[in-house]
Amino acid sequence: DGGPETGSSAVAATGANSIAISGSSTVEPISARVGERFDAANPSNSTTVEGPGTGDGFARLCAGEIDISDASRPIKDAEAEDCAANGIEYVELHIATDGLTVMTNPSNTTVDCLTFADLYALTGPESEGLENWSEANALAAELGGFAGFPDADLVVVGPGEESGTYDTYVEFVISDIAEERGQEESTRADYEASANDNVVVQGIAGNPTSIGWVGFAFFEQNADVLRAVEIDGGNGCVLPTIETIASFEYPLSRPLFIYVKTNELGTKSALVEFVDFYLSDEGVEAVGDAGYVELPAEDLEATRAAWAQAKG
Amino acid sequence: MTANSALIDLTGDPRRRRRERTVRFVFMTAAGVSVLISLAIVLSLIEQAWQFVVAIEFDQLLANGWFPRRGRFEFLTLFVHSSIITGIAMLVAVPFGLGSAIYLSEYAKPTSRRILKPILEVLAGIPSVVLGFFALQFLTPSVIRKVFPAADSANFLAAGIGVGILIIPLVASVSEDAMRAVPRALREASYGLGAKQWHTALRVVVPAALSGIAAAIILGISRAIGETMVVALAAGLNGIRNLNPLEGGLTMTGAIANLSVGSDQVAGNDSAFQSLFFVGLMLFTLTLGLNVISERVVRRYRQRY
Amino acid sequence: MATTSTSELVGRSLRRRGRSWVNTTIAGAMLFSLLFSLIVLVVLLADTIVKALPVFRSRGLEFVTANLSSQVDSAGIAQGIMGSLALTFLVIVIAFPLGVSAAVYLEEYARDNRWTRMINANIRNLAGVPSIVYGILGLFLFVKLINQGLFSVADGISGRNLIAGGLTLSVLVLPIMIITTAEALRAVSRELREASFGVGATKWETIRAQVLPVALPGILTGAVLTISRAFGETAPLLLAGAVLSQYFSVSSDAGLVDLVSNQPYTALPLIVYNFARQPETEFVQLTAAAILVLLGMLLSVNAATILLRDRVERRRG
Amino acid sequence: MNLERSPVRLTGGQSPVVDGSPGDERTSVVFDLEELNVFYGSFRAVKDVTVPIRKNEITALIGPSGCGKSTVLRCFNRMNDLIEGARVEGSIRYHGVDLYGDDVDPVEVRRRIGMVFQRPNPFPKSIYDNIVFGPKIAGRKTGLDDLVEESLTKAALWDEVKDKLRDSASDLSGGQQQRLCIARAIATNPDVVLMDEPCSALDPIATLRIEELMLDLKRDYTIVIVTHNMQQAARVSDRTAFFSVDVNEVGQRTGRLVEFDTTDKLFTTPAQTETEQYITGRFG
Amino acid sequence: MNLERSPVRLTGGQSPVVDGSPGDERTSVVFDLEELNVFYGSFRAVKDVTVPIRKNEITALIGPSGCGKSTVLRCFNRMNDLIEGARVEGSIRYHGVDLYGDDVDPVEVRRRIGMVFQRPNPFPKSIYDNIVFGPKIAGRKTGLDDLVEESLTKAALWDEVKDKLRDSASDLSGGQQQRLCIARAIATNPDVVLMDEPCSALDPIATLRIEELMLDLKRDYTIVIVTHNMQQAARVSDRTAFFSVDVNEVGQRTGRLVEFDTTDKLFTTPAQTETEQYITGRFG
Ligand SMILES: Nc1ncnc2c1ncn2[C@@H]1O[C@H](COP(=O)(O)OP(=O)(O)OP(=O)(O)O)[C@@H](O)[C@H]1O
Ligand SMILES: Nc1ncnc2c1ncn2[C@@H]1O[C@H](COP(=O)(O)OP(=O)(O)OP(=O)(O)O)[C@@H](O)[C@H]1O
Ligand SMILES: [Mg+2]
Ligand SMILES: [Mg+2]
Repeated sequence: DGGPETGSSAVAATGANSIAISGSSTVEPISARVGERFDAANPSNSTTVEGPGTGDGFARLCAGEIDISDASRPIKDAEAEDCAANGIEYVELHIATDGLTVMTNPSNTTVDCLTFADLYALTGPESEGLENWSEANALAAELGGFAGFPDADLVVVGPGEESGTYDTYVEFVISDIAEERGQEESTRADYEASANDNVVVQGIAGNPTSIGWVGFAFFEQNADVLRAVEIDGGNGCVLPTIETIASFEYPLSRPLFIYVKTNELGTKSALVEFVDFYLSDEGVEAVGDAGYVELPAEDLEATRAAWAQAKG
Repeated sequence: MTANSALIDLTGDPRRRRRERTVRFVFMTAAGVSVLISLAIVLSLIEQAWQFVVAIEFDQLLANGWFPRRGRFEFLTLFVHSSIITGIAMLVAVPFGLGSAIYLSEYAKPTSRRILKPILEVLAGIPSVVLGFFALQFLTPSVIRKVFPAADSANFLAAGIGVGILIIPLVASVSEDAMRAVPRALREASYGLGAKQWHTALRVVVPAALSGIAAAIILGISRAIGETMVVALAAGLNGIRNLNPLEGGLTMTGAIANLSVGSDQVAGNDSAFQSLFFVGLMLFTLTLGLNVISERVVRRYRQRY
Repeated sequence: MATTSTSELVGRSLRRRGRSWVNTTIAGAMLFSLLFSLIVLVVLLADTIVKALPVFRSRGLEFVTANLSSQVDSAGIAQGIMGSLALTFLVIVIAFPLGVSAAVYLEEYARDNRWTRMINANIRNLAGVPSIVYGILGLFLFVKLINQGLFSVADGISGRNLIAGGLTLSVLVLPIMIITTAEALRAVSRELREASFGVGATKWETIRAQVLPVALPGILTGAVLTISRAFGETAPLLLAGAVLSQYFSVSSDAGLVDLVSNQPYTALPLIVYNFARQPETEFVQLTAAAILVLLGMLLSVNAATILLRDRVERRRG
Repeated sequence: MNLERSPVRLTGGQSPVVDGSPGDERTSVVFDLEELNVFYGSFRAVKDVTVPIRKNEITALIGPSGCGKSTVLRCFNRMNDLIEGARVEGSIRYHGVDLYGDDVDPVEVRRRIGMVFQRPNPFPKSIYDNIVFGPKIAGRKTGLDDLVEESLTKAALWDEVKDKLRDSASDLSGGQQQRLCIARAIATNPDVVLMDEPCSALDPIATLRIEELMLDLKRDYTIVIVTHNMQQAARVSDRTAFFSVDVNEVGQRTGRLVEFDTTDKLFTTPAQTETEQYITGRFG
Repeated sequence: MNLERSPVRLTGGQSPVVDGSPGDERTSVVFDLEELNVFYGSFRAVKDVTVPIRKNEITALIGPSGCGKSTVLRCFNRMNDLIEGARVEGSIRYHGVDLYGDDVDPVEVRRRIGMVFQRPNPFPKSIYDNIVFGPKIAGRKTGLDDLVEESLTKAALWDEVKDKLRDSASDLSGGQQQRLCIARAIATNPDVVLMDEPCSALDPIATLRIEELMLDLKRDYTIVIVTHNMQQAARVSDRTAFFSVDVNEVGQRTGRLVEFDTTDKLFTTPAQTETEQYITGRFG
């Protein structure tokens, strides 16, 4: 079991009035805001929100250490098996949508739209060691991308591997191509990684020929110093906007979840109240405040229904 | 007379004797705790590190770079990065630390010494996380970037200088002790031969205190390798081996800190976190070795004078 | 006569040939290397103050009393201050008695044999172990074991609590405490001890009534070191379960036991670290402000202990 | 007890001359050292000392530096127990009881056998606390004030300090401090007081006062004093033991008793040439 | 220069008797102390010393401990400059030049006036480096090997060490170390060598060798030696200055010159009873 040993591990799901949340740093801002507002109303409650990474969140959820796991990707089978093995039951609640935004420096005008092939050529496992955009042309062309990259320093910046954002990027952009080419399903190792999305933003803003990806929220907050790149997922180039993301028209749109442990719902009223609040209209505002895309009405209803059913 | 001997009872008060035994036992237990601690450290490290070693393939330790989540555990990279930072740190700490020591023990009059010594004591009291912030937010932007505009926001140079500043007081105080242990007679001999102050300081006292100074430097190295917060803040997280002081990289302590902040356990990838104990064990062995060596060296000059 | 000329010759040969510039430069260099530390201190402080100024201007001391928050402009460090004070208190009640007792045993009771020398060497080495390794120990020994209900006060108790942190820091500073105390005891004269034994005092009576009082100032000096070390430590707490996040809250109706054994906690240096990791300028300013508070508290803790020591010294005349 | 033992006179360069002198019968023996050997680790500091110490007398131990005077003295109240590796062979009987017997508590021994040291070593406390420390730990709770006055008076210090009993003892002059130490020693009501060069740190006037004091004290106490100063031994002591020292090839100094006799006899008609040379100052 | 100054004879208990003795004219005066007073802070360690030191002679300073012998000696090469608060009044002329004159560089003084200390203090370096240290810092670069041999030969040490010049000086015996220190002192080619109880740490054999050495050396050098050992002073010195010490009420010890004369005269027919008492060992 990796769980109980994890570094900032083991906020044991404890006394009736304390709620432990951990997981995706992408979702952390939402949960933090919700928690803050919930505690304001219930001072006797104790909430802890941490963002070590989606995987850590699931590990701890399945170790029974936390009540809610923030996730920027669905739970993996292996993780689900872990939970089952430990007798942990949970409900998956889709609470927001994020558009994983590929971006570059505003002064970089040569790139407007990229295919997955291009991104694979620039940031995939086979790109390890490339230091110039043009070096990626051959592979990009071979894979049927636009290619035609200029002769300029290539600086790749992105969230650390512990983040769900990274997983999503690999899953959406890299996996398929890597699979058929028999490559490791991961990005190149030699990119500037940071656990802190703002550092990523600064890395790109600070370098004219950089490329990188973050959650839409962080892009939006820094739209003035960044330039989003259109993505062609096969149906033409799409720019990430609230609309294109909400409608999943943007190829890198991804759902954000919270996974709530249901074992103690009967005994732990605070948790029930907390999630109720999370899904209430007041709670949902936090999504927008945190800069993410709120769910369309029908999706929100679906989520609330799922929660209602879980409460039984 | 013989009756007298019967009168004399020297057996004393049994209650007092019992109390003595109890107190002694309590203190002994307290002293024992320190031993328990060391055992606990060694055991916890070894136990967990072993789990790591058996869990991974050997060639993962030679894979390219330190990427726990990809099962790449090239310890060498961490070691190299730690060494670079330590090197830079010593380039700062040795000259300034030794200089301070020489000034305090050879030049400063008792009065000025009383005023100057506290400078080092205050510096020694600054928490390392503060110096980490200083390195990240002052040294890099306001000093290093001024000289080398190409320097990354996280780079070895800033971290190294930060660590160096941190250990100046250590190097200074240990080597000053060594110099003050040099008997006055040697200084008088030197002056008696018409030596100037700097002759005496640099050609008589420093050589005579050399082993103590060596000990100070070794201790400094050990402290530099073990320093965490400055590195975690100012040296960056890059797991690919990098030798350029203007770019950053993950060190041993940095890796531990990073893993503890967020290791991203994915089921079936436990060794990512276990590697923390492996690195910890390496760090512990390394610093312990250095400390033991410096102990030896110090004892040499202690018994000389 | 000849001698006069010798006198002149000698006079000339003894004449001072101007100040030796080598001597002066070297002296200057040494002095500078010492003053460098001072320069660093000044720059560090000035830079921090400048960066912190906006916070104090816009928020006054409000950010000292405010709790953590996901919004930069309302985030405060109150929880860190409380945590650090609590941890320091725990260190005082755990590490001091333990450290002093151990030192007393090693200096006063233990015979000078291989076993004793081994323990002493071991303690000196412990003092040199990197603090983050103590963090690993804390994680393994305290957090984990408490989680598994070893020291559990109540069921389902969390290992990430002040007790785990306090124990970790206590273990970390114990060697320092022992070493400084031992030095203080060693400085007490043999005559004093013999005087006490001479009037029929037992060992413990001698230590309690004669040796410890005389050694107290030295012991308190060790206390200063110990406290400031514990107060500024960050790395071990990263592993020993302190919360490192944008937001957490402590239940308003948590009792004392609950607070130390069951509520999440953090410490001021950790907040500094967490803020320092955030690149936005607001956080840079917040970090600087938090650092000023940290340094301020360190200073006052030291000052307090030093004053106490001087009081003791004066009382003993 | 061996009071009846007729005065032995041993002869021959190395063997000590121990003379019971006239009047043995008058006074009883308090300490009885027989074949005493003291070792520091493997090194023998003192060899085969046989001396009786008599009640209400002042016995002086004299001899060159390093001959083991202090070492012997520190056996009388088992002070040597405190020195690592110090070991005693032979017997010391105190009123017939073997001082080093298993059931003997050195703490109790030291309470009954007080000690005054070479350098005045008052506790860094008030004069009052210096005196009462011993009695208090011995369990005495009442009449402490009287005890303080009594002890200080006996030590001829009362008049000088009675108005500042609460002041720190460290502020007293060397001579006063030493008398305070004597007062402290007799406060536990011992029947023997050991003094190791009690005056060596004092000026002549202070020395004289202490010597007078000793002569007063011997009415109530038995006193053993180590001194470098032969005039002093001659002035105050009833009997004198003269130690000398043999140096072996590796330079280790082993002390031995040369002669023990009444002070008059030893200083006027010493039985040993070695003694005579020493007291006439021709060696050591 | 004051060679023409006729021998002064002062009389009266306290004032020193300085006798130029026959043969002044033969030898010239190297040092000329007049009314020398030395203070440590406010405390006067030595009072009104007036002594001439003559060329190629050995002058001995004797007297009880604390009478200021070392203090006076350390004035000859301004060693006292190194002690905080040490101050000199009166004049020391060296070949007629005021040693404490403003334009005199103490470093130069010490280069020409070597010193040997009470306890052997070789540098923890090789024998060779010990010798060449002085000359090197004086800027000498060539002929060092010859210099080493020459100095060691003069110091009667060459034969014993010529095969291990690179070994550490610390491995030598005490006597050898002290001779090494003498060699080191003469390696800078001084014309005076000061020695402060150079033999007090040595065994009789080593002492004898050093004394012989001094007698050799005085052909080339002027020697001033402090010693506790009167036999030594008598054996080696040509002239002797006897110091005594007055203790004031607060116990401060101020040394003064009692008598200065040729050694024979001072030891056979001292002018002062105080001197006689001291040399016959009846006080001090
Ligand atoms: N604690 C000790 N450990 C080892 N040897 C010791 C110790 N104390 C004394 N000695 C040795 O025992 C011998 C006798 O010492 P002691 O002090 O009894 O002589 P002493 O007659 O009192 O000398 P002094 O007149 O100078 O006090 C000396 O050779 C001394 O070196
Ligand atoms: N550095 C110093 N500071 C203060 N007082 C000193 C210092 N050195 C010596 N004295 C005092 O000056 C007086 C003379 O000391 P000095 O060492 O010259 O005497 P001495 O004749 O050499 O004695 P000894 O024969 O024991 O060496 C003594 O009273 C001593 O206490
Ligand atoms: Mg003695
Ligand atoms: Mg002297």
